[in-house]
Amino acid sequence: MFEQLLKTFDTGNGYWNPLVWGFAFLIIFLIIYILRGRGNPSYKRGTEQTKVFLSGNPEYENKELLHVKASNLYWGWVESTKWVINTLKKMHTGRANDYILWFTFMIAIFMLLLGVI
Amino acid sequence: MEGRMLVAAGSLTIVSIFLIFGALLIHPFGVPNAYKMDQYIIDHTQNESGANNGVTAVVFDYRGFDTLGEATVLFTAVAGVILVFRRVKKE
Amino acid sequence: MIANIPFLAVMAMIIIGLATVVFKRNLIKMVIGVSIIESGVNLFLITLGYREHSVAPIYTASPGGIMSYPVPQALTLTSIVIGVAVLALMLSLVIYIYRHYKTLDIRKLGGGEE
Amino acid sequence: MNILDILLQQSPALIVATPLLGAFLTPLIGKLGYNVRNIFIIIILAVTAFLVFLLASDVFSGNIHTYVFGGTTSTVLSNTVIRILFEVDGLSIFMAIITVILSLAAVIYSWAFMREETGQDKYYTLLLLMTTGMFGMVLTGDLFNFFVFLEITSIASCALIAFWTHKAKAVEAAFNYMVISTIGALFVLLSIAFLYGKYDALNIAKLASRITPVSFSFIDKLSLILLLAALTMKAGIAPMHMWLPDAYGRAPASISIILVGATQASLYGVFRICFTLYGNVIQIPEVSLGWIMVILGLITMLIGVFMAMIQIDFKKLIAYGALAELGYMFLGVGTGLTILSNPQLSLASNSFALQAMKGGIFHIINDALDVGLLFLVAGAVYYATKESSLNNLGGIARNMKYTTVFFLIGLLAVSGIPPMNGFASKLLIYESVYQLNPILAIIAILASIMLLAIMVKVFYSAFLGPKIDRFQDIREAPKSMLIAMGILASLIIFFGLFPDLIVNTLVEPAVKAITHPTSYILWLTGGV
Repeated sequence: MFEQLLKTFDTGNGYWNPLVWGFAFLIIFLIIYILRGRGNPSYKRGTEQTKVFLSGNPEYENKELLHVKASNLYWGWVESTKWVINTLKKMHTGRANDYILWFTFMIAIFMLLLGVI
Repeated sequence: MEGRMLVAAGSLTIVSIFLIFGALLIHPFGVPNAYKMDQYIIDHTQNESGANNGVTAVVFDYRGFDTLGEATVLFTAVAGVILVFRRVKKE
Repeated sequence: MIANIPFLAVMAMIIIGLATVVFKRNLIKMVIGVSIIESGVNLFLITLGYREHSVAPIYTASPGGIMSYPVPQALTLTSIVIGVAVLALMLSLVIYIYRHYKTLDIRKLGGGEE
Repeated sequence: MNILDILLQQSPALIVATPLLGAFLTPLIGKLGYNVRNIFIIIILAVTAFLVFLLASDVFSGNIHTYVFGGTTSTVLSNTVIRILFEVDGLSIFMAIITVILSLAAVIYSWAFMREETGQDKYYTLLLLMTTGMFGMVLTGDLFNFFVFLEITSIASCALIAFWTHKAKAVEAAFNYMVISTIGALFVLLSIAFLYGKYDALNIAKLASRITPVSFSFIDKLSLILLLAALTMKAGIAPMHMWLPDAYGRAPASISIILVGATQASLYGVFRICFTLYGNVIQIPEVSLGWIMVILGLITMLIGVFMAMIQIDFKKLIAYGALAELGYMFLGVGTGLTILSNPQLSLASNSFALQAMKGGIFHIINDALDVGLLFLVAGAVYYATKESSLNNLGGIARNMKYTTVFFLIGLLAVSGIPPMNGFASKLLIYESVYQLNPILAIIAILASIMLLAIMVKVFYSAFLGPKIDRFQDIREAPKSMLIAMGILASLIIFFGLFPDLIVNTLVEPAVKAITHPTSYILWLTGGV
């Protein structure tokens, strides 16, 4: 039973063993931890060094404004794929008869694909 | 809107053509393909279930489990309607 | 082939129902469309089991005669009851939609991506 | 005779009957008090789970378990099948296991989540009825019976989607789902009628044995098309998926998780139709379903990730993520079908067809667990903050530590990051799909990366960030919700750490069941 648990997962073309992977990860973490322990000795807590650097601007008093809102995230991606997203948005009308129209349309497509060809 | 009408008309036409072909190509009306199931029921109902009505025998005996499902559907709908019309606490 | 007019009629019913659901904007009319499709399918089941010159499959009524097939009729019974249940729930949802939006026109509801 | 043997023999019927009985009793037991009723429901589902695993142990040892209603097996072994019967093979029991895990998690979760709501008796009744319907769908061997259980599931889920009737959009989503599912079910019934009219049988195995390349005609094609379209719509495959994000997003979180199971039961229907019912004719060129499934899977995936990118509603975003996940299943199984249905390809590349199917089927259970966990987390966040828009959330990781950890687990799993279960199944899909056409694998990996980006967006905007005054003193989710999330999270980690064990015990029989339809058909004539 225990050996069965440890067996490597054969995916047909490759192998995948999460346990070995996890073990490797552990060692990497250990190395990182050791490196981190030998860090820069000039670092001091509670001084200017720890302050957030906002292009020289003063930090906001209200911390809430520091938070980037969800709708602003990936703005560039959304802007550049606008043509896809707007088309898709138009598809989602939220009306049941449009949904049924899509259903009818897909039946017609299936009929053409499977029935005629 | 024009495009929607066009798509709707086109796909409905294709669907109706296929359904009409289906209606024409299935067995001629009144001459069903009797394999075994229905003939077996007609022949054996009186002996096996003691019912004089074939439909009753099928509904309550041979396919009685479907009837249980049907009753469950009714129960579900009643429970659903009661759930929808209950008093809701507004926030 | 031309004798298949009953089958053609039920197919026409299904198409009419589908067209109703696709084209009508009123919620109640959409529910009616669903109901028409359902009647079409039920009738199709019934017509499938019919045999020429047959009577209902009741033994006391027709000793020794040709009987139509009982299974489609039994399936239709089940399907009718299911249809009633669906209709009840659908209409109660329509009532609630009306209470919220004060309209039954599907274009004036608030769905879709904002 | 041992009591376990008797239970095992009767288990297919009991699996459906136990939650059904529970559903009928719930309004009565509800009079006895809050805790009594909840314990009763958990016991009911625990008993069902026990029966499912009992049946699973039998099915996984290589049997196909049948149960005839109102008769013994010998009464149907003649040339025709009169009575309704349940036929349980590897795929059915696989789906039943998913159903029972999801419904158990949902019920445990509801204990605290639903505490303040009215109409709880009806809620639990419908929840159990929905579970019953799903069990019936996956276990039954009769097409009309499948339709009846499909209707039970959809009616119960519609009523539950409209649970918060004071929210207009919830009622609207329920109405849309009702229209969609009713019409879908009616088209299923129409094609059942066509098949009945041609072959005079309703049993799936019997019909499958009669649908042969010789008898294959227009009617078979028509009913295949109608069944495929209706069931893919009910499974939420694009471009017929529009009801899915609304329904998932507007329902209470404990219902969303069972809805995941309900759509997957429809997906089971698609696989059953394609592989078993039309199993004999799969190789004739008129039925080239494989590529259709692959293309639909890709479209689903892309639409899911693109739409999820712009969502700001927490649950709707996860719903679109779930949509993208559905695409992977279709992609994996479609690849397998493409290769299996092509007689020229099949000899050389049979093994990777099986790998693709394994990936697709394995992804079903992974998706149920991952997406289920994410929905539960979304519900917990809503419970604590009464806020569903991601724009207004922020910094709640400080107050909800466990929930954050669970979300992190779900995030990693759903986007297929190595130690989690999502990776194992996606790896299988990528590698085998690559052999069919590299572009497919590239698109699949791209979608997965986008899914990671989307989930990181949620994690950043809802859980990280500075403290927001309104959420200064929100509390951690109650214990029962944490337990439900913990069950799913621990299953995810377990599946992730030991993928070989899971694939060999759970997935392999399911794949064998759909790639060898003859064993499903042949038991009628006394075969294996």
